[in-house]
Amino acid sequence: MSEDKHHHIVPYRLYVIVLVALLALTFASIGITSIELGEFTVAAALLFAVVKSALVLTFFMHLKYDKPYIKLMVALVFAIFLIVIVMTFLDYLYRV
Amino acid sequence: MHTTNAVNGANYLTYQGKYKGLLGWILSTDHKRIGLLYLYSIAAMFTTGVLLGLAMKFELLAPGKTIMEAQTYNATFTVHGVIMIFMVVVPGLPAVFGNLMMPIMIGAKDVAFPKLNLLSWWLYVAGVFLVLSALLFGSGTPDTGWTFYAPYSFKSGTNLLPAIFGAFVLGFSSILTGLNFLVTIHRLRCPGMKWTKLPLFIWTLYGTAWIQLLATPVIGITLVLVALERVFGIGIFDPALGGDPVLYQHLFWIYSHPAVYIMILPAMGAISEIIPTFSQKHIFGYKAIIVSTMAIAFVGYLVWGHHMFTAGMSGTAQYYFSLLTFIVAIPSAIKVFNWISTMYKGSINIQTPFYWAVSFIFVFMVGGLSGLVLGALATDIYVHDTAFVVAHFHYIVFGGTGFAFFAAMHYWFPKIFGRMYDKAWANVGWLIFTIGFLALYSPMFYLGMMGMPRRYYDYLEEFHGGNILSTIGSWVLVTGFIIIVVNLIRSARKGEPAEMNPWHSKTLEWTVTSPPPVLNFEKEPVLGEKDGPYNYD
Amino acid sequence: MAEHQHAHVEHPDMYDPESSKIGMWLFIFTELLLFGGLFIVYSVYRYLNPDAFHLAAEELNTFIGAFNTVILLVSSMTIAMSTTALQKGHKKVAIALVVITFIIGIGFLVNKYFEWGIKFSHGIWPGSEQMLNEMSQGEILFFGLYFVMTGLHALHIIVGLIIMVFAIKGVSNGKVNAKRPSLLDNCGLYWHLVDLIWIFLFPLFYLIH
Amino acid sequence: MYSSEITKASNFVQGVDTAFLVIMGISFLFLIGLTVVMLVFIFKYNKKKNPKATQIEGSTKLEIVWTVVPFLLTMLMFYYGWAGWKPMQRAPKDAMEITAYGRMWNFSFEYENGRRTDTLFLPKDQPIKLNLMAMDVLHSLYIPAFRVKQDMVPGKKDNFMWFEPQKVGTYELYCAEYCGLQHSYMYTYVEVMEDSAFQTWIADTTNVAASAAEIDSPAATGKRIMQNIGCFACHTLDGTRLVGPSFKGIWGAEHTVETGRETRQVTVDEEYIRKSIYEPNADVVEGFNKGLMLSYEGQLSDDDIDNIIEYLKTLN
Ligand code: HEA
Ligand code: HEA
Ligand code: HEC
Ligand code: CUA
Ligand SMILES: [Cu+2]
Repeated sequence: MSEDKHHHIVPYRLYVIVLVALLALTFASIGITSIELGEFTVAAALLFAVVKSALVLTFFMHLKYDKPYIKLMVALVFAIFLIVIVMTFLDYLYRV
Repeated sequence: MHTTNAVNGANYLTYQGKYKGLLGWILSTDHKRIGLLYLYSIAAMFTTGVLLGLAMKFELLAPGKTIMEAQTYNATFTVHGVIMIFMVVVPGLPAVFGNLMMPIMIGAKDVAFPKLNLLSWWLYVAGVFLVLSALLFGSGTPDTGWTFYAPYSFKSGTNLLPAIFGAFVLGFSSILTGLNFLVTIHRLRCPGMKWTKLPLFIWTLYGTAWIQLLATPVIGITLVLVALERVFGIGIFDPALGGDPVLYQHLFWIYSHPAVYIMILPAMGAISEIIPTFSQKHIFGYKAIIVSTMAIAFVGYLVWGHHMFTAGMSGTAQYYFSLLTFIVAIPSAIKVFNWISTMYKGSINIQTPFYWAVSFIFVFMVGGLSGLVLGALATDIYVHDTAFVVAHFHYIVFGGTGFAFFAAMHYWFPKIFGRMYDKAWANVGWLIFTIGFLALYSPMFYLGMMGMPRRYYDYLEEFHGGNILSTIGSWVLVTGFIIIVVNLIRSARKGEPAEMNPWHSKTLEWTVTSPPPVLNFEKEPVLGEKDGPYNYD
Repeated sequence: MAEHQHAHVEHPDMYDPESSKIGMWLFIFTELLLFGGLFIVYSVYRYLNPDAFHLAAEELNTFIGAFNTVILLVSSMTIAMSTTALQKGHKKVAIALVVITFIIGIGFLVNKYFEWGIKFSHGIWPGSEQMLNEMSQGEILFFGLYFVMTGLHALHIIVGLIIMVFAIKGVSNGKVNAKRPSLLDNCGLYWHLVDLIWIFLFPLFYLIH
Repeated sequence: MYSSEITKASNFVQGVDTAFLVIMGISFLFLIGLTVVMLVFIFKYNKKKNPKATQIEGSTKLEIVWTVVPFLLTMLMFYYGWAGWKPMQRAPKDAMEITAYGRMWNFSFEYENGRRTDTLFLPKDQPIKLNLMAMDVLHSLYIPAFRVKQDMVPGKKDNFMWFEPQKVGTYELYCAEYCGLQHSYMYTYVEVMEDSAFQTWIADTTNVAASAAEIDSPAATGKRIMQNIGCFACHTLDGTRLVGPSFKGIWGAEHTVETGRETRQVTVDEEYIRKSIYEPNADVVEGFNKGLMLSYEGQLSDDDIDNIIEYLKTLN
């Protein structure tokens, strides 16, 4: 396990594109939450946040160019966190 | 640290690095020296915890006041719990034997980040002193129990902040150790050491490290919130300000349940090394044991609610948490079956570590099976927060992790110190210790079933009999403990020189001299196709 | 055989970029779960007090929040670019980009300072009389969480800035270079983590009303 | 299991004890079985008897067997645990409601007709629903003989437990959640009576703490109120210091208190005592901790306090 020398050089241009996308998403989420969506405001806002964080993870944090096991670890951590939140809500959602 | 002076007669105990004397130890980045530092500091904390435990048992010898006031008693079990959990069994096997042995067992020179490793130890020491400072200064020793349940933990007038902060620092130390081990196991295995050739102890350290990494921050932030609550009254858990005390319990157990697997997994790993060695036989079901290790580490995240069956959770949550609790018991069962099967048709060499391993299996079964009583809804409602729970976790924490610790101690002792202990005394110590253990904790099962609540300074007359037996047991146990410790200390200094591989084991640490040289290997080991940690012939 | 030990005492110099990278990632995981604990608290209380959270969120200034989001995103890009610059061997550009990131980070903190300052001047701070007397329980929780979460986030910004100082130093004296970029890479990773957390904090506190 | 043959004291005993027996039964089977097998192996495959080990790497078939069998057994255990617990979740509509208060460090019970006691009196064969209130910190109401336990959580609404007592007798009731200094003294008794006896008892309102029935002297009434509501958990009459200052010689004494940040001297008079009970944290006696004693506003009426004051006067 020592031939991991390949360094992918990410061109500047890609970063700019990602930034533009992130900014667009930010404004879109501000826009959408200012509309009265009731229940769905939270969902919408979170959805945008998830997409944005996925962009940051894949490009800014180079996950796209990393080995599969690092991707796997990141996925695992988010999965565990999700499960923990869901399990906590098993309590709160069903309280009488 | 790039010293190039020739090291004379150098093993890790005697070499002289950049610093002399004590400094050469407490500033050393050698994983083995750090392991020994942990051993000594944990042993010191452990002795403190034991003394507090004895004091509690003495108090419970008879109803009414025996030797201390109620406030003292409450502080005693709090400090006893905090010391034993956060300072002894959580760091216990990983920090001591993980540090001492793990890099050698995978054929590495050291851990991935030696300086960080030293920092972990320093943080451990800092955490210890912070917690202990709560005893000496301020408005009294913390009296909340090791669980720091809200809202009592904001109301108690005692000096809780240093203890909370100390626990936080200890957690940080634990995280860094876990991080270090994970990277080491990923990156520094010697050529040929495939994942499927890793010794099982390493696998359990790997699983443990993940739990340390992913669960500890949750308690960190929870303790921070409690501290902020005490200082600023922000109202996160305070019912008077709208907070929910049950949410505190969720957060606490989201860490503390996985933490019990931090305690037991490396213990299981050590047992998985000892049993094949002394049976001179390939471990039964190597892959099954790996799978069960990772299964425990993962499912361990999903069951924390079983500590809260009476706390006022929703029925749905109680249902699922109970169900999952039973699921997590199965991988443990698989391990027990595989250990026992390993003995089948072996050539068993009965030595001290093996005695400890066998008694480990027994007390672990008792502790684990009593966990099933606690995992079932109806029965837990009945015995929750009674002496039954106290019996359960002493059987499994102290019986499990503690016994495995002693097993590991007697197993790796010749490698660590290069000397052999007196086997006869070691066996006598083991026997007395085990008898005392059974006498100390078994009556608590009975007391719990009779309905005696835990954390009780005083009790009704009807519980007297069981408590007497239990207290006497504690004295027997300590006799055994003293014999063991005296024997080990004496032998570390004056014992017979030990062979390189006294137990004829197959793992890599037995291929280097005892004690191991500074950088572990003269030449980087390479594992061939046929080599493996359990390939006996 | 130990007689002839003449290698380095204690650890040898082991530079392994892959090790430092996973080390950093693992550390990021613990940070994520640290905030994760707070997100659990937040979501539970939000679920229990939807109306109060709604009301309280109106108090926060979406403009400041959005502004901070934008500059943090930009800073994430600049630090990401600096690794590219380093790999291309453009040392000066790399340093300049980190410095820009640093300045933006400071800007974020200055903004936060004013934002908190406004809250304080309205008598809103953890445990203040105003909060205890005039707010509903849900609002107290909201602001309690607001201060804890943005405060902890700001703390991380400060840590990120400190790491940047080391990165700038490393790059300028050549210890961090195209062959050994770990410190700068990790500095970037950490900064993105800070960004990542803000991406969630922003909608949860400023947007949902 | 707390001698279940003798005390089938509530409707839940059966379910809980069955679960206990099933789990314990399976557990003992495994414990003894595995221990015996292990000892046999150690004995039979001892180095002396079996100098050469036979290498076996494992057996997939066995692994499957000992995954599936324990799985089925644990599901059985889960089932019994669930079955014994299920009925505890929903109280019958016709249950008699009693409010149970837990505070540091005693329980008190309030019946539908306003009567308050510190012992729990119950009619036999009548479903009872206890509404659980905690005044300060967590407590847990635990009646081993009934196999019930539920935490009392401050601020939690609709927190209850229910059961049906089925046997006349006196049973212990403990606080099972650690709640500070006197946690181990926070216990009382449950008195299960025949229904008829209970009806006469409950109708007898001469002892209602809050009532104005002045059969006794005010001082005696005051004492009884204080006993019922639990002042003596923290305050003694003989000068010893518990959590709060002793009441010995309190009337008219000069006390140093902290009001806000300043320290001042007060004379214990009517007004001071009233304030101490309604706003205990306004003046905190030197050397004692704030936040432990809670306001009794709403629980003690002005008349009650008059009686208490009369009683405190007698302590000089
Ligand atoms: C090392 C630590 C450790 C370990 C490994 C465990 C393991 C288990 N624990 Fe334990 N537990 C604690 C430490 C530990 N526990 C502590 C410290 C507390 C108290 C905290 C406090 O409140 O202060 C506690 C409390 C606790 C509770 C809460 C009790 C209460 O407060 O009401 C529960 C409830 O479900 C529980 C269950 C279990 C179960 C099901 C397992 C299982 O993992 C056990 C699995 C093992 C076996 C099952 C035995 C081996 C298998 C066989 C012999 C084969 C046959 C098996 C079958 C047929 C299934 N534990
Ligand atoms: C590792 C965990 C551990 C260990 C070893 C012990 C050891 C002891 N404990 Fe335990 N205990 C706890 C963890 C532990 N305890 C916890 C978490 C609580 C709950 C606290 C709370 O409620 O908040 C508790 C609570 C507790 C109570 C209940 C208090 C109450 O509810 O009222 C009592 C009562 O007697 C008690 C007694 C003892 C005694 C007599 C000993 C010992 O004195 C026995 C003597 C032990 C030995 C002689 C050697 C054992 C060897 C090893 C474990 C390995 C050694 C490792 C090294 C040397 C590095 N303990
Ligand atoms: C949980 C413990 C607790 C309980 C229960 C409690 N008290 Fe107190 N009490 C305290 C403490 C602590 C103080 C001292 C701090 C303070 O003044 O608030 C105190 C102070 C007092 C004082 C002032 C004493 C002095 O010496 O100046 C009076 C009067 C008093 N309590 C009356 C009562 C009465 C009446 C009850 C029952 C209805 C009661 N207390 C129940 C803890 C308690
Ligand atoms: Cu109330 Cu313990
Ligand atoms: Cu648990």
